[in-house]
Amino acid sequence: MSGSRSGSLDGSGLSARIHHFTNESVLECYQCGKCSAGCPLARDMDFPPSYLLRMLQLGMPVLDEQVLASLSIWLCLTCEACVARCPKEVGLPRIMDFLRQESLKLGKVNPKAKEILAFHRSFLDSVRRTGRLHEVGLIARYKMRTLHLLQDVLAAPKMMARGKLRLMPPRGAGKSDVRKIFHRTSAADPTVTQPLSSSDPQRCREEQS
Amino acid sequence: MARIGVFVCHCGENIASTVDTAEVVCASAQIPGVVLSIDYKYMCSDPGQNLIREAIGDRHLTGVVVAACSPRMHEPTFRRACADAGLNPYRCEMANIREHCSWVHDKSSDATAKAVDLVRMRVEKVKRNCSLFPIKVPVTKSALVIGGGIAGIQASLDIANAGHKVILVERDPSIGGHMAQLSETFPTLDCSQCILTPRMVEVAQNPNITLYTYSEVESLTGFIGNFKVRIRKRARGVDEKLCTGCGVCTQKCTSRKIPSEFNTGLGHRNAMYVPFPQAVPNKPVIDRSRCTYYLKGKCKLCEKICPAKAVRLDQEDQIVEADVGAVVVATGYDVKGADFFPEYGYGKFPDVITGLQFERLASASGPTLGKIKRPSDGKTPETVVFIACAGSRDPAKGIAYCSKICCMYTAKHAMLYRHKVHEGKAYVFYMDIRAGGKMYEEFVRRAIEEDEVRYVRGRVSRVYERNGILVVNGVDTLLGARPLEIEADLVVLASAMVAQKDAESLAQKLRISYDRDRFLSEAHPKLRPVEMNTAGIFVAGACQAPKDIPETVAQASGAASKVIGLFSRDELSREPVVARVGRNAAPLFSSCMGCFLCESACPYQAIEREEIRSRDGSLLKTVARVNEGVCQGCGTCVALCRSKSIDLDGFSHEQVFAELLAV
Amino acid sequence: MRMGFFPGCSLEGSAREYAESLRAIAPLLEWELEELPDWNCCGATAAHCLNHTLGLALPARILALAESAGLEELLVPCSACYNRLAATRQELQQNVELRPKISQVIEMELAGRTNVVHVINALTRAANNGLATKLKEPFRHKVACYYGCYLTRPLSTASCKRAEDPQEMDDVMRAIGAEPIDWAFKVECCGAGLSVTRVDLVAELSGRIIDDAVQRGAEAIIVACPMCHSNLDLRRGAIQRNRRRRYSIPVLYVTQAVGLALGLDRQALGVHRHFVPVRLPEVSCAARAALTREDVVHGEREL
Amino acid sequence: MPSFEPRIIAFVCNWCTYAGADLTGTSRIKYAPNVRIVRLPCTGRIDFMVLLQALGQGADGVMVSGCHPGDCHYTSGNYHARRRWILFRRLLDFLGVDVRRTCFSWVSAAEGAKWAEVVNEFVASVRVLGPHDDFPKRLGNCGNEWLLAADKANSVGPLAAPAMSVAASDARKTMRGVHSQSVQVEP
Repeated sequence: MSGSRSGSLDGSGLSARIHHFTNESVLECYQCGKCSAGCPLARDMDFPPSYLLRMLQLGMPVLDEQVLASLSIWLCLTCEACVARCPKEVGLPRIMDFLRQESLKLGKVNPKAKEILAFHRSFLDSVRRTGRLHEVGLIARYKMRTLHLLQDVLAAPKMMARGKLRLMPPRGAGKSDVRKIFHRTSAADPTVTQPLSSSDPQRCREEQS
Repeated sequence: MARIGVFVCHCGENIASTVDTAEVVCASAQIPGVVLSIDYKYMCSDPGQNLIREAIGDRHLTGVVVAACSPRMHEPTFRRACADAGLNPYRCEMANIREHCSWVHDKSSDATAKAVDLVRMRVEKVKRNCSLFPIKVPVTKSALVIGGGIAGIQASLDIANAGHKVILVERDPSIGGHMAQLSETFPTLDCSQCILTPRMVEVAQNPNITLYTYSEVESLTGFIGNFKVRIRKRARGVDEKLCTGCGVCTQKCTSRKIPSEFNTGLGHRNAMYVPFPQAVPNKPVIDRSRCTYYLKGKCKLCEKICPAKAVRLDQEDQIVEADVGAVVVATGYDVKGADFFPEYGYGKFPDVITGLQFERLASASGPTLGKIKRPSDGKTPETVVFIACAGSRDPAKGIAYCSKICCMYTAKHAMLYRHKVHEGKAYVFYMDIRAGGKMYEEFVRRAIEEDEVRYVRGRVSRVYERNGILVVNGVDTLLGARPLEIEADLVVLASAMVAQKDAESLAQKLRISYDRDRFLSEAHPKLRPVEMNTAGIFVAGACQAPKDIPETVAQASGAASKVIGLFSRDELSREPVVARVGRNAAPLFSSCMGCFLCESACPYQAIEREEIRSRDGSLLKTVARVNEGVCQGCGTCVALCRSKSIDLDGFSHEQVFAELLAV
Repeated sequence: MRMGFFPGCSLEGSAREYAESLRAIAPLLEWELEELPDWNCCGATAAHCLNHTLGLALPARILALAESAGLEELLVPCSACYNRLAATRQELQQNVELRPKISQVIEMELAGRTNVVHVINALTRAANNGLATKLKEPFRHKVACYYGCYLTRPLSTASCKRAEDPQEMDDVMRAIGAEPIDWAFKVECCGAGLSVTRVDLVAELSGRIIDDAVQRGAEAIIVACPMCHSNLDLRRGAIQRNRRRRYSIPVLYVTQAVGLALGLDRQALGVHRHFVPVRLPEVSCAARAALTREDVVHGEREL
Repeated sequence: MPSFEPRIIAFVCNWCTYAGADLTGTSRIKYAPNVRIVRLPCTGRIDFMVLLQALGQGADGVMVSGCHPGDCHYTSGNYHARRRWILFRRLLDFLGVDVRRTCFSWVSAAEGAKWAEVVNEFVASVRVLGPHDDFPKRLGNCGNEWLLAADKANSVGPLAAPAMSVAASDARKTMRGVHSQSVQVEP
């Protein structure tokens, strides 16, 4: 898989791991900034996409740390606007995916990304339990995780009225299979889905120590 | 009987310290056919060479082997020495016992043994060398220049002024090329037409130059010094001799409002037109694809009103043939449109234009007479955004290479805009500024510091329209890649420089090679920058790679001087190392059975087809023949030939085998 | 024609009107929808964000199910689901080492025989085979077709080509008599995944979209993705607060628009479920101009 | 068998590898003295016959080396060589010759060190293979015939041996004929 792309990306640095797992070479980026220019969230990111790539290019441990602890990687919506317009076709979305997983594994998740991570986890919890997403369950779990108990409470009745809230979790979906899938895949890294109790970033850090 | 002399050189200590030269001398003396074998401290020195000269005289040598350094070093020296003494230089060979022996091995019997082997191989080869004589080919002292842009103009003038005939072929109705379209030129900002048009007139007036405009090269055959060219003179619809260029027809022409190529679609022309006022020749052409007469069969107004009665609606294409000794290819470049960039909205928004279009807007002779007005509503833009690298350095959508001139012309555009619209704001989005060249960097700095052009380092992601205003989504990577949104009235894309659409077909016509971007490739990227790998064909200007005007002109003069150098001799003499096809007595005539594998293999198209006919003229067989004027002596055909009918002088089968058997 | 049908989770909840309208128009378009038995969630953004393998395994199971059901095509209404399924299919096709690994995780074989088809593509097909002749009440309105990210990107798997200015949905709209406008935010992101977690950002991103559509005189925004819909419709309040402006422009699923044109009843199409009430002007002037005589005649014949 | 020293014949092109080998010399890089270089204008000039002859007369290894792809002085000779080489190895294999006795490499005029490397490695590997004796018996000595016929034609020195078909030797003779005619074009 690796080696097919340019750049001396051997070694243990973050960019090397990116190359190994995604086959994307950060060295191919020549910093034109087109991705940052087109990224819908660049304004709200701590490091806009091209800036992030630059940090990776230098391959300094300090910068790698900052990348993994950045909010950007969690804000990224994988809308793919960047790669669609990138003159060098650097696969940023794949890189972002990898960085998120890496940041999670190493317990570097940016505190500001707490909600986003919590949402992703609640989502997966819900899917693991019922095989399909149960929106009500998802929101409930999410609120538990983040304690944003009052968010959207006003929306709920409206949705109810429009028959958009489905209280009962879906039945009969291939629960067991999905459970197995979760089991096998998260065996690879246990940090992916966790019981409700844990509030995330801290927990990860503990796991590390 | 072969009488070979072997001359072993010590090269001071260089050889003698590792190789036992005395031993080599003795051993060589034993080789059958060797009548003389001596050594000397410095063979290449005068006394050394004299040894050889005398030996040739006294011992009637038929071949000489000098065991010394690399033939790449002193072969010419020793061959000259032999020639002086009346021995055909190609009967002298060198055994490389320095670079390939004494310098790479330690002093040992092995080294000496190797030296002896090398000598023996040479001796066996040289026994079979035969006298070769430089190949002489005549030279037609007339040059063909393809393309009438600044490169072609410069080359033609240089050659013509050196007193040689030139045929200049231009595809468009007028010479001048892209340079005629430009407004001012960087870094001096002198008006392009002011410096170009005098040259164009010179071309028209120079008695040595025959100018064919609205014409194309149909085919080119032959070889260096002896090309034959067929030129298609497309029907102008006008008798150039009679036409006075009064221009009545062009004004009265009824098929109007045709987007003008010269004004990059920003202006209009009629079907009967002269591309631009300073055109050379200043004679109109009829665009038959648009002319009412050719479309509907009636009108003929031009014919009626022409005071000189010069209009010829029934005129047909002519084929002109000519002999030329050299060819200069100066077909120039094409501008890559920007429509492959949907995110920049070129072609969708009228106010997103290419660099060349901006040149026309800025040009005093342009559709707006030099006033910067935007195409959509003719309003003077208050904010202009220039986007560099719009196509260049973009392997994904555009082209991978750098177009080289965009940095400079973008700076120039921004500068011109600021000069013409004082209160206007100019932004330039760039990735790098490549301003290598005399006064180039200074020029860019001037744009930034004095004309206050706002350079933003970053690429634009997209351009869209918000109630009538263009919104440019850019970024400033120097501000931590912060996105910028700029509202612009006009967006100028620094469009890339690409090879002409038909570059490939031309290259195939001329049998010259081109690279993956369809630019013509020179014979050597550093040492032979104006020669093509086909002898006698030279290249000038942007058809070889993106270039600015100074470089183009320099290369054009370079090509011209090469041509003049070629014409300075009445005949060419070439190394006689060429392939040739064996011929036999009837009824075989030749062992060649005409499979023409060689033809497909030859990189120089040196293989011709020769018909062997009986007395009554009936065709007996078609065999290959090597054109020794074209052959470069690589020998690929020799190795490929099934019947072993082709052999290579200087490296013939027998020579190679002899060498081999001597190991 | 027989088609496998993968609704996706949100069509069972917040986007049920999408499902309802799709099911409603299917018979009229001669689609036999065969819901995938025992389907599971595709994992959406969450899965591939947190765990690459999981992000592949979940869609892979769906594809495998479709395959074992012997389906040639799997119809997917949700753009996000489509994106995941198509992407997974491609990655498994390209990366040979991965395939055994995944099929071992999902305990099913996977050859990638089933094609993933987005509703838009199915509708474009219909539009090309005389959808126009089936119209009862041509949908004569100025509409802004909103494609968002997943219909047009990534380019390799996108269901709509011409990433910067896709036309598929516009063609469908033209086919039902609507007048799609040319606008600037067709393919800009609505904030998708952040719908719950960062309402502020969603309001900002979706705000730009709605604003441009309104500026250019659209009477309705047409979408083909539950996430886009909830961001433009459910989050309208937040958007209005963010931009300090009221927007009454309704957001319709493409299937609903088609349904209305086919003369189906609003209830059946779940139009009443939107947060922003769907009030469309009688027949927009622009469109009336476009209304030609034979259209009327043709309309009568239909009735 | 450490005592065994292989005899290796190298066919190199004049423009890259020969010059490269010169550079090895000028930069005084030492390498095994087992190689005898035959200089040709281009690797494109090398045909099977020559290589077979080399092996046929008992060379323990044969090397072919020329310009890197794209650098050929004659633009494409080395590509022809490469294509033919692939076939040639098949042929050798078919003839029962160990293809490890052959070596094809690109050595540019600037790669003096590389030439030394290539030679040393090849010599070492052939040394391991041991002497190459069975094949010559089987192939016989095709080259001789070429030569002798030709020599007969041109009455070049000794090396007496069986003559070959007259036709071919005629070919040579008449070839010379044409040859000398066409060269007498001095003013």
